[in-house]
Amino acid sequence: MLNQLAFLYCASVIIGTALLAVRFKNPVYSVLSVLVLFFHMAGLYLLLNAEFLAAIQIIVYAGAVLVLYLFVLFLVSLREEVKIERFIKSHRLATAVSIGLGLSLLMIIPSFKLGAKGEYPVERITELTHTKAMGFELYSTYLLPFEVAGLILLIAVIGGLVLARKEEEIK
Amino acid sequence: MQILIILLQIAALLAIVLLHVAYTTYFERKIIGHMQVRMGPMLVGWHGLLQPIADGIKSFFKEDIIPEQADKPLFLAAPIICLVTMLASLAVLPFARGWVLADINIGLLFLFAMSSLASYGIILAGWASNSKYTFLGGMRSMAQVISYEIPMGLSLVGVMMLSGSLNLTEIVTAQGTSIFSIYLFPQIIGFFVFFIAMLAETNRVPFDLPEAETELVSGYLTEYSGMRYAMFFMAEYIGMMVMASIGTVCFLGGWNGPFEIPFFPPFWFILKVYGFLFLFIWIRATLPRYRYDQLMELGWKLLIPLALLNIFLTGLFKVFT
Amino acid sequence: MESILIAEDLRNNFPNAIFETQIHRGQFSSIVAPEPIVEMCRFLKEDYKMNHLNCLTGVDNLSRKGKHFERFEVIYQLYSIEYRVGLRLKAQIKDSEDPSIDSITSLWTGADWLERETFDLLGITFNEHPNLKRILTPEDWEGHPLQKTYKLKGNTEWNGFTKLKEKVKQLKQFDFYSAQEGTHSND
Amino acid sequence: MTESATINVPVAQGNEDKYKLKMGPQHPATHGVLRVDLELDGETITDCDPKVGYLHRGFEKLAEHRTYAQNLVLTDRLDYMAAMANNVGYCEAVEKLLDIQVSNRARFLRVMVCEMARLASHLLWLATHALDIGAMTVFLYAFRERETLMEIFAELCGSRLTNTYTCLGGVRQDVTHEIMRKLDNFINEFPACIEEYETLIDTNRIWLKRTIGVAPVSAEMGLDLCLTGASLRGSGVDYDIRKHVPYAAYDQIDFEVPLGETGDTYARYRCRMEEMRQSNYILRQCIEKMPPGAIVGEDAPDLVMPTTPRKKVTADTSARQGLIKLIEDRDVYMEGDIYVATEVPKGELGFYFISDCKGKPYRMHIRSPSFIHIGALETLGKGVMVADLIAIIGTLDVVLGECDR
Repeated sequence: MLNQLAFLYCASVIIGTALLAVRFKNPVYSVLSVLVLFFHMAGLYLLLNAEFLAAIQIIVYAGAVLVLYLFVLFLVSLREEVKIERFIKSHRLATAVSIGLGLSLLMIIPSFKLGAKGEYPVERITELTHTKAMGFELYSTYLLPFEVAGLILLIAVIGGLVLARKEEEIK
Repeated sequence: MQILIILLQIAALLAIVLLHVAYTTYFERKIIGHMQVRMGPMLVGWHGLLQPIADGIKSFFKEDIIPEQADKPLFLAAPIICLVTMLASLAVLPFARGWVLADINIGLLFLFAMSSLASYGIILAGWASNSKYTFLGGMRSMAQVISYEIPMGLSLVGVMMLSGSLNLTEIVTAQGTSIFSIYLFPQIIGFFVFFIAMLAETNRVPFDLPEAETELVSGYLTEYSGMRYAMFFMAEYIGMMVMASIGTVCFLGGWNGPFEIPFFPPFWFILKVYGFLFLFIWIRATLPRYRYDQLMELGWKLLIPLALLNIFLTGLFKVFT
Repeated sequence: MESILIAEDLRNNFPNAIFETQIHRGQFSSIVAPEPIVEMCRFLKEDYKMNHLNCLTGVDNLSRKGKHFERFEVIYQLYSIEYRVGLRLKAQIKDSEDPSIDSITSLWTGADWLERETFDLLGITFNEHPNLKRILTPEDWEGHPLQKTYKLKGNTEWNGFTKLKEKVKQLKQFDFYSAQEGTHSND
Repeated sequence: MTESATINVPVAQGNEDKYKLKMGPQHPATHGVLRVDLELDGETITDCDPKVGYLHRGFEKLAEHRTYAQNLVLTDRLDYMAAMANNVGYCEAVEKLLDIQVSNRARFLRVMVCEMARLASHLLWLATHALDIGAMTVFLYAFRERETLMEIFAELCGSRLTNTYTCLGGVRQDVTHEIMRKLDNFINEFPACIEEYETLIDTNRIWLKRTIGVAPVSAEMGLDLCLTGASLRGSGVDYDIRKHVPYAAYDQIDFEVPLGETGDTYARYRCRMEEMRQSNYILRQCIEKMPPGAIVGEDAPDLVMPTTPRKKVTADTSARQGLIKLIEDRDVYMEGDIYVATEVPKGELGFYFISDCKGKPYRMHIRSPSFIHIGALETLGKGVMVADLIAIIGTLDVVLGECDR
């Protein structure tokens, strides 16, 4: 019961802050509502006994990624109002597309099945601790995808460096 | 009933920690005073012993000024964010065996999470005050946090690898009771990196750029006054204590000492934390301040490679033994 | 190397521009015309290594007794660190209404502020000065204080100060506490 | 239905391409009421525009309406960190203008107080410079030594900061054995104190990082900017007025002029530290060589301080009736002008006087080193970081009282 209440709270706050993040006119407020959103995401992970993920969610997303967003927001000088053309000109078409997307999302729901599954049911994770369980899986079963992901990120880092350097040289 | 006990424990911990914070400021002033051939506070109480309480009362009753141009909600929230995140990190600190409010499995990560959140308080304070000095201070703080969170985390990876756990109690247990088995010796590189990153995380000299008095007046704190200023102040000192506790737990063997102290098991833990705090204060009295670009250089070019090297060496050590 | 020889050489090189060479307590000064002042300074700087500009200032000769030439003078005190000799140039500016002289900022960057100060206090304009603005007095100050026509105690206060006094008077009548409560109740 | 909609983003006030920061006049590190208008690109300064005049008291105008003796007190208020040196500079200039002789003992006393003022000023410079860079402890250590000097000043002339110790033709009061004993103690201890400061900051990596290579000034550039004093000597230009045009008793005293090579902040710092050692050496010679005799010259046209209250002890009979009046009446005022410079701690303090046969100067111009050094900030401050600008203000050693006059 308590768990369900907590889930309900987290879920509603996530939806609410997500909407706020889009609606706020002040970009700093948007970023801050995303921060609250990440917090409740971490709460959801905790409900799922995924404490490692919860901590990483806060450290990486809240502590690093969002701070970087804020950094960029502060640095970019907004002298003129940002004018963006609407992606879809027709209002009706836009409504139709979003309703369609929403429906297709709802259609996925029945494929969720409740209950323990796979090698790591909740009992096992509590016994092993989530960090260990995840470490085992990552570094044995999913070693190759993990390494590939790491490589891709490295490429992104190097790419970023190269781009930043080039701009400096032009100056 | 259990909830009541936990609440009582929380209240007791908060009271003790806040009192400690107050007296850390007193000791800082006293120690720096004596290092600088002066007396420090002397007038309030015997040798100024009541000074922190007088300061507390004063800041509590001072007028709370909010600049007209400030972003009010964020301006009000910033010090609270700072203080709350710092207080929250107290929950997972093991002061002695069993003397911990929440013995969670990811204690170390929780501490990181909280310290990275505390930077939001500083950033928002800098932005919301809508003043040039605070903004520069906030920006400096942001860059500093991003750069120093990484070496700090990496420097502790070695400890995690050796102990095989993120639980702070288990890390202490893994180090054993002997003074020679603490992680300070196998993780000396890690400790070095951790110590420097720790100074930077807590915005202490020589990394006190966000509030560099002679450059940015008072950095992100410039527009704050009264209780809100005191909240930042408390957050900074609690941050110092939390960082000192992490250092004690991860490198100095936590509550273990040469012999057990009956009735008061956290004795050695507290002693080691005091040692760290003394180091903080000593460094403040000795060193000048880094420049912004030098700070970044130190973080990215020295500390991060060193921390990575430390992880590599620890891995080798683990593989071959 | 002695100052008198330098003064002589200066006279030989600029025969029409030197009116007189004076000596007082062992210090030589050449009274010169203002037009070739930059060339003269350059000549002294390059040929006699007078690379240190001790002092640059102006004088208003309006009520000066004794022998003097024109209303405004600009004084250049030059010094050669290598030869340890100094020479003073006193440029006489004829135009007493709108005195002006060429700027020597091309020779010494440090002359910038000295010329600004002379302009500020004496009203002598320096041609081709990069940033000739008031420096010691406020931007909206009236008159040039070191001119002899300017009284020691002026007739009126500076504009900014009177404005400030008025503002203080206004703010004194303003009741901050009730105003603050008022805004709170509006919230 | 609109073709396109705009999203309104709130624009912060005054948000421009360049971040403009008006540093001062109320700022902890601007050494008084200096204002520097900065244009920042991140932390790097793209444009630096120092604004002065907040402390402008019109000394030059005021001096035209007061007698030579009265103007002396104005000089205390120039560089209030080394008022003694200003007094000496003023008196030397007026004495040369009016051709007044100074006794040898007074000359030595002047050298003594000058060097004490230099030490006091350099100690304060070191204290604030170190504090600007973040080293807090040096500040208090330097003030400890400065306090001793201030106490000696107080004992010598009754005032710690605005001394007015010299007078035209000599000095106001003779030294006592007690003062000499205190000074002797001080100079015996002081070299160890300098070493103490050096161990605190000179061996410190952060200090070296913050000062070496910051704001380098070449010899040509230093002369171009009209820098003087240790700021110029740090670039290797051998220009010390004490050696070039010796005044007071500097021609009878042996000392060296420390020179730097690189001209950066560190070189200037080293120069001043060595200067303190030299000053200490000069003080020792002053104590050893102090000649006996009168402290005021025969024809000194000024007040002599009474040794006991209400009783005037005068130099000669002609000085008995109201001495300030005397200086107006004398017929020594020849027509002429003079520029006399002295080496004060900050650099070259020059007085340009025009006399027109009256007891008051027709024109007095003060060439103050701080004014020119702040002018140099405009050039030196471009392209450095905010933290460096603070270091540069510190290393130029400016005092706003002297700058604005």
